[in-house]
Amino acid sequence: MRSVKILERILGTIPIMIGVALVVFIFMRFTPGDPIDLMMGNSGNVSQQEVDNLRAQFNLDQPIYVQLKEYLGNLVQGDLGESFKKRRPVAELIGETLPATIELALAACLFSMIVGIPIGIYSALKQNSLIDRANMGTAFLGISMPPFWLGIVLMFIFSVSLGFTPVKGRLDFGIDIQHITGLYMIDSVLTGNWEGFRNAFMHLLLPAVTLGAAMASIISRITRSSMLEVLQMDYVTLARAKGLKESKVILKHALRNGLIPTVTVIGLEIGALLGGNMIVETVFGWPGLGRLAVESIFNRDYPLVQGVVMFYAFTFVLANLIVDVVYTYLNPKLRM
Amino acid sequence: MSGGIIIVIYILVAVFAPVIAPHSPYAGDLADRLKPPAWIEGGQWSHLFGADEQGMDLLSRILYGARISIVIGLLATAISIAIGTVLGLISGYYRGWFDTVVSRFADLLLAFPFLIFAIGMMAFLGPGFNNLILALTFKGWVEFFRIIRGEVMVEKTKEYVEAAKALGRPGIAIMVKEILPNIIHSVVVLGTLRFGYMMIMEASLSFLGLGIQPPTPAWGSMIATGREYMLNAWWVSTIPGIFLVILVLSINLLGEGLRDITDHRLKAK
Amino acid sequence: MLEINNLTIGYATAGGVVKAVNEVNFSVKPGQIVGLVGESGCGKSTALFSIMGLIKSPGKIVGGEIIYNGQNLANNTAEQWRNIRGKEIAMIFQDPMTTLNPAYKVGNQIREVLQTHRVIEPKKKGWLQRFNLKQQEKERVLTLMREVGISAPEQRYESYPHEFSGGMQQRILIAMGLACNPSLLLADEPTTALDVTIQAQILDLLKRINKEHGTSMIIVTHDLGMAAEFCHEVAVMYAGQIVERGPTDLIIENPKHPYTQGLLKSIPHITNTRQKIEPIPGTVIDLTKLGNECAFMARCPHAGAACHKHISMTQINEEHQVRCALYERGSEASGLQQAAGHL
Amino acid sequence: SNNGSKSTDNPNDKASTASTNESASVLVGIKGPVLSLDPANYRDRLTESVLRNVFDGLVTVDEKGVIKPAIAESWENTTPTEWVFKLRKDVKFHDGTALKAEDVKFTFDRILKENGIDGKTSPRKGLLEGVKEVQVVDDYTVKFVLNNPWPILLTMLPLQQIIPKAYAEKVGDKGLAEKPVGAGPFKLVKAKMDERIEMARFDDYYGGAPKIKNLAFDVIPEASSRIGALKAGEVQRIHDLSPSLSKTLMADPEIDVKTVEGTRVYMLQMNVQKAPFDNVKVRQAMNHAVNMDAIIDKILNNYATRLAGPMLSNAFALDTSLKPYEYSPEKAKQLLAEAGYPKGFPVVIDSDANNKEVAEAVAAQLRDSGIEASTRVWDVGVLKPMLLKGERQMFMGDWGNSTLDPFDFLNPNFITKDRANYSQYSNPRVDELLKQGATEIDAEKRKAIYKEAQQLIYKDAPWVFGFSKKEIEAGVKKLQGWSPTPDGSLYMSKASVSK
Amino acid sequence: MKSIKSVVHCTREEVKPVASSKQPVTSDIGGSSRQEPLIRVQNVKKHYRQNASFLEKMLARQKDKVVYAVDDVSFDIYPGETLGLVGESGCGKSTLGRTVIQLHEATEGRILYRNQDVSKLSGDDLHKYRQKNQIIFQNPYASLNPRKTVRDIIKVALVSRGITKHSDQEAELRQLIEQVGLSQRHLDNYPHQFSGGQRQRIGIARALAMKPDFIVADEPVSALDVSVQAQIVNLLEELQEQYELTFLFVAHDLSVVHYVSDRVAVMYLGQLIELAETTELFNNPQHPYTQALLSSIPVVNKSERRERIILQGSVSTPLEQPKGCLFQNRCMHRIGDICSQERPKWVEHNGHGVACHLIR
Ligand SMILES: Nc1ncnc2c1ncn2[C@@H]1O[C@H](COP(=O)(O)OP(=O)(O)OP(=O)(O)O)[C@@H](O)[C@H]1O
Ligand SMILES: Nc1ncnc2c1ncn2[C@@H]1O[C@H](COP(=O)(O)OP(=O)(O)OP(=O)(O)O)[C@@H](O)[C@H]1O
Ligand SMILES: [Mg+2]
Ligand SMILES: [Mg+2]
Repeated sequence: MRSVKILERILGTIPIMIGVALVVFIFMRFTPGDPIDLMMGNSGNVSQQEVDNLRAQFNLDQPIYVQLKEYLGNLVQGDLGESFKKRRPVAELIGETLPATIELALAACLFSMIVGIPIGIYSALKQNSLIDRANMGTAFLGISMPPFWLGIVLMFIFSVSLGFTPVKGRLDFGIDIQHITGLYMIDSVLTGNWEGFRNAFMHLLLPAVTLGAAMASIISRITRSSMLEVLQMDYVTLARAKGLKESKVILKHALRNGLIPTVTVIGLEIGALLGGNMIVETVFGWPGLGRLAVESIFNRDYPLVQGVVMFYAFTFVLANLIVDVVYTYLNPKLRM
Repeated sequence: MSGGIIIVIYILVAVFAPVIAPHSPYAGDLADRLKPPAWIEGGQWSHLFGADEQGMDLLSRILYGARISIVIGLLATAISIAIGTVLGLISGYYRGWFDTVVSRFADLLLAFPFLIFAIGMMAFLGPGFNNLILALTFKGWVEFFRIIRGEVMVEKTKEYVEAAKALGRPGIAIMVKEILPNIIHSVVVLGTLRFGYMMIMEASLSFLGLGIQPPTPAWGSMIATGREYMLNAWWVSTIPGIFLVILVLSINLLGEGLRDITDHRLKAK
Repeated sequence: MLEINNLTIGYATAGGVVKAVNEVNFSVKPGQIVGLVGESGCGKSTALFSIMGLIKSPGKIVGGEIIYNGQNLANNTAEQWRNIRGKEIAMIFQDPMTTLNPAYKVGNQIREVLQTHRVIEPKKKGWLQRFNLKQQEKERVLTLMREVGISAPEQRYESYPHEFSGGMQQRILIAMGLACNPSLLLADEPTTALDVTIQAQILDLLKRINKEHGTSMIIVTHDLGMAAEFCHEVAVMYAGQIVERGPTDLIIENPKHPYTQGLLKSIPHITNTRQKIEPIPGTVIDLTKLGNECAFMARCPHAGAACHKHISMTQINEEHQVRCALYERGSEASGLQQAAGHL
Repeated sequence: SNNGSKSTDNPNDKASTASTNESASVLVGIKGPVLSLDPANYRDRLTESVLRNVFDGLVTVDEKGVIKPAIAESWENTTPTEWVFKLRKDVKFHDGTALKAEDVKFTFDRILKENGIDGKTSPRKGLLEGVKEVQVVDDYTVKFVLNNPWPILLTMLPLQQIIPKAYAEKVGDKGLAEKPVGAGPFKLVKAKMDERIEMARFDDYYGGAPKIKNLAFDVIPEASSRIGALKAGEVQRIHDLSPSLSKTLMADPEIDVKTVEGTRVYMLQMNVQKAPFDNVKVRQAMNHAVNMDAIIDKILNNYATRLAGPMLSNAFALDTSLKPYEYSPEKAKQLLAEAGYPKGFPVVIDSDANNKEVAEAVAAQLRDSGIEASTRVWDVGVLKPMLLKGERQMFMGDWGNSTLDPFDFLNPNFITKDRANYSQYSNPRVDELLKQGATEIDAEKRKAIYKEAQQLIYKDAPWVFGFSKKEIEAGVKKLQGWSPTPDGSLYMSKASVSK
Repeated sequence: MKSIKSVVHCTREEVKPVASSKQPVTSDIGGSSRQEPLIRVQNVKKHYRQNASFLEKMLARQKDKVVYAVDDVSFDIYPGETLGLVGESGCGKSTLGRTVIQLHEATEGRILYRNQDVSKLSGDDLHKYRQKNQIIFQNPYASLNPRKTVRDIIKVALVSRGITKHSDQEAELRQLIEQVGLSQRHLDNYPHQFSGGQRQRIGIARALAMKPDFIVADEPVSALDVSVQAQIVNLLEELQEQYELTFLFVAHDLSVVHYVSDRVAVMYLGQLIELAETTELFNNPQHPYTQALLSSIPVVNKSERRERIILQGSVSTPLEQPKGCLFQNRCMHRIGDICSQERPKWVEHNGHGVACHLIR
């Protein structure tokens, strides 16, 4: 029964994905700017003949509905097309940049949870204390800073001035990590490459903090308020009345329920995390999907834009699906 | 509530910018380019916060910038709230095909990352103030729609709504006069959060060259362009940054305060 | 076994300190069921929670003592409290729906009590022993569930609270309370959330437990009828104070305090000859506005000058006490006493 | 700090010590991704800058823009439509095979052939517009046959790199793009296009093995981050610096800032079809009203060269007799008054994000002359079509001319309705001249043709003539033997790292 | 209510009540039928349907969930009487009450108001019907809009009745608020400033403002303390006398129901299982469930105590529709297969109706 519900959810994403595909396609075609013209740049010797040839090559001379038909037809077969500018299959380009983006997003997510949840719990336990107020003040600070600004400030403090962390990239030159999942932190552990692990970790640190700062703030606030609510619940009092240690009361009985709203928020914020990372990627020279996305929009590289956005949408939908499953796990009432 | 006081100060500053500002925000003298703030060697008191890359007085631009930034935040949020509320009320109250259509559309929009969507919109519309607002609200309403719709569905089952129905009030009156006042506070709280977020979005779009047009002074674009001078003229980016952070911070604090007040009121007794 | 002397508990609020429990005295003897009756907000729950050491902040014990088996609970360390809670004194809450943790299986929630108090001691430590222990504990839980009248406990062990009806949930809570064979069971309106027929089942169950295990109980309720049928002794509370206290029959048949009298008169009786109910006028006093004088004065038909002072408990007879100026020895308000005579 | 380079291990060592570190690794910070590793399958300057370390062409161009021999040791223009190139005999590809005429022919055929690469036409075909075919004369001689006289063949040839025929046929187009083999100074080791391109010294390089062992290009899009990385010692060379930042970098004793004359012209284009710019006096007034020197001085920190007319200061056929319009607000006002705009007029200066700063400065100056100027920054994709349709007023733009030949600069910009003619300029005589210049091979005659065109354009003033920016690059002091080139190449074959 | 009625009880044959102008309920044998019922509930069903999705049907063989909240219920309500409605939580009392005043439509069946089918009403007619038929809710905290002052809350009713002139409104407001035992200064307060009992009074004032002749009181005193409960019950009683109101009084507290009702209906899982005159029902309950219910009431006086019947088994849900009697799994008087095979029919003797196989 539960699996049916999940299956239903999965199937329910299909119309959304189709909708996304259509919207992006049409949107891009009506966006001013000509991909060929942009591709040829502001210089050199390009004849009209050449431009026409290129246009024909990419099917851009066809009426829109023909293009759409072809696009959807290819899509159904799992073919995302080929980038105009990079002349490589979109799927391949996404596949190359994806691990970096996922690693960054996961790290940011992890960071925000590791920081946000304990702070939220602690603040709830010490409601209205000085520490609580300080925590919440800091939390607000986190969502009040434009990420690129935070990133540059952090970089100049920790990397350039103090030399704690590297400025850019995912790995130092000369350090190699065998490619298994593409997530360096995981690959290095799998291959026992501790030098690589350390190096990858140092590189990941600042971008993850920059990207996760806002989410950490949100998580700490949500956790705080839901913990405050849960701590008032009868079952928490009952847990105390059973003679349980306070730590167990909080961690086992309160937290399990208090985390439910947090999980929901994480699900929603993952979209923001994925969508916001292009800025952090640009600042920290992180070779991810976000940069690819922006580049492709600026270049009007239709197939690439379509592919990347479809992919974003897919990840978002997937993340929410996972959240739903976690949610049912946390909240047995939803299990039926 | 200190948030509220700061916001009032900001608004006053914005309104009286022409009176307070020592210089025109548009007049730059290249001789003053990247002049440091007064308290730093090489600075002078006529340019308290120094000057930007065009030699324009940073203080004056910050003062005028308050107008643009606040207006962007306010307008983008207000329009989002308005659309979200109207659609959310109708969807949540009547359900049916209208709800299905709007909800599906909302789901669709939700699947796009906000920034990517805004970039796409800006590419589609071209830059400019109006287009920026349009790009921000085109997706911004969805969140408000979702909470309003959810809350209407909860409130709808409450007895006071049934009582109103029993008194023969029409649907519109029930939505607007009975339900709305009871759910608007959560919108306001979310609204304050979004208010700040919208300004940060403008900054992020400026980072990519799609924000407010120069020489119009908006904080977001000031921070974004100023980052190029982070090494040799940190103030160009940092000082507007501090102003933006303080504003967003106080708006969030205000939101939190509002939440406390509204919660309190309902919980009393 | 439990003695409460002059217990006063205050909540610090914006409007001043609310004395939710005010100079409360009562005691519970082994095997006795004591009822705590009163209107909403009069401090019944607070009094009960103080026995468990579970008053929520901003609540604080301001004065008095709680003596359990000769030991003042107020001096307990956190460790000592934990040993008492659930093991010596157990508690059943008003609303079973919100009292069970929705996230865990009910069986495990009961077993947790056994685990915490190491009711079953493992002989050796080890993986197998621990597994064994778990099995033993599970057995005990199943026995408990059977005892409180849950059919097919093996299946129910694996269920989540929301899969249970209110009555069943309340039984689980009772099983949880009984897990360590406590000598005192506190029940905060244990049947308010339930239907009458189910309430009857639960009360029946509690009565049986009282008889079979000799468990003492304090039952908080606002239903005088329930107290009358169920309790050996009743304490009537009004605005944080116990206004009358004594054996149930005595109080029902011969109530002394005007509030108790009013309460009895506002309950409709199911008789063929119709008795008109007479409500007590007015509403319960706001506890923040509580002064030194009698809290019931404003609603009392006999209120007089004598009520404007601190009033202490008066012994009517050995078992029956009342807190009212009407009965105070040496009260100058003889007129009032006369009025009392009419009652 | 913890960079992979061994070069900075010992900072006490002065750069002056002649000894070099033969096993040094050098990282170069670049601003964008590399699009392709197949030298025939991209159209992107940055990609070319990087790939030229792996591949060599028949000829190359030096810092001053002079064509120099590379794989071809000499050449001859036998007839107006035929060029013969003699190849060096000691050139080896990275896979050890010798480079022969077959390879050259193969390389060019692949580009010239329709659908020649994996079913698609090479985007570099347009750069060989005049070439009809390439013939093998003998193992070390090739002949280029042109469609008609094409004077810029030599300047276009550095843009094409030679690949080994045998290898390419063996691994196919895909294989070549994944693991390319060239005849350049470095072998490609590994490439993540959006992240890092790694290369290693090619010991058999015909020009002498490079002095550094490993070379890598790291993608760092954000300018501040590139500088951060250089300062932190994570990279040894960076490019595309803004003038204001280079000043700060120059103060750093560990860092060298180097510049070279750029090949990009920056100008303000006015829409001559629309009022008020349909009046030549107004356009001239604009030229007087903008203080280009001040902009160059203040905003560009003098990292720019003022241009009197439309062309680069070192371009072929530059008319040196033209002098920049003098900065004179009075003259401007007078001309405006004559043109019927004594009170000025409102104007919006469009630009893309890159030229925003200059556009703003120009606007500020115009405001001083009573013209209500404001700026508007656009996404290029949106702006270009509007410009071409003549829907805008004034555009702060730029146009690259890395060949230094007027053909691929004046022609697209000034021929009526040509692809970069954003000012909608149309002068039949100029059209005629430019078309002639495109096919005239006599250098002197071409010079004369283009000079006349320049004078006409100067007088018509469809642009506010601007400047060319210097290319500014920076590197650590220890890194020697590198210099920025006008075409932006990131050559590292002569680079060395001192111990 | 009973104040009058009790007179009727004591002196059943002789006395016609003079205290009120209301039509006496002549409740001699079959007497109720002689009078025109104010409201007739005829075979009313209200089912809540939760459709299983296509996939659930296909893969999990799940069926549509139907909650039989009210299932085939018929009874009449006579003018001026109070019909008590009792039953377990979730048995459909509120649903029935709300269906009667058309807060939602019945799935099946008819509701006649003064012999007019109200389920077909719309527009003005529905509006008129609503005006005459009001409801008082159980939860005094949820039934008043927390964002409105008392004045605004009641004014809505007045406007709905067509009173728009300010002075008229004020006059009526004053009268109403005093009638329910509050004073004018309360008009400008918000609901959260009142106690539960006071709120319930406001709810009553709101209902009265419509000048109804029929009121569904859906557990109006369940949330209140005993002492306040008595105040509200007495208030309702006075108002009934004054305005000739007819009540459908839903409650789970049997002593209150006994006190206020002329007749009492007992529901079980959406069905009506017994209906009789109050004294008759309390003295002579026929249905085993009613018997158990009555025996379970805790009472103060020993004399009123009955032999307690403790039901076994647990309550089923209105989701299930077993064949046969709905009470079969808890019944202590099962008489055999018929209980699990056949739905008991409604049998009525002397105005005492029952649905049980024991009774024929
Ligand atoms: N956390 C608190 N802060 C302030 N006052 C409180 C708090 N908890 C309880 N009180 C006050 O203490 C008094 C007694 O509360 P308590 O819960 O003990 O009453 P009760 O008799 O159990 O009521 P009920 O029948 O409604 O459960 C009430 O007036 C209440 O307002
Ligand atoms: N809107 C609805 N959708 C689905 N089921 C409903 C809905 N409203 C009520 N029900 C179900 O119908 C049944 C009858 O509900 P109703 O509220 O009428 O019972 P009740 O007798 O008034 O109970 P209580 O004593 O708890 O107020 C319940 O099982 C309830 O869960
Ligand atoms: Mg309580
Ligand atoms: Mg109900």
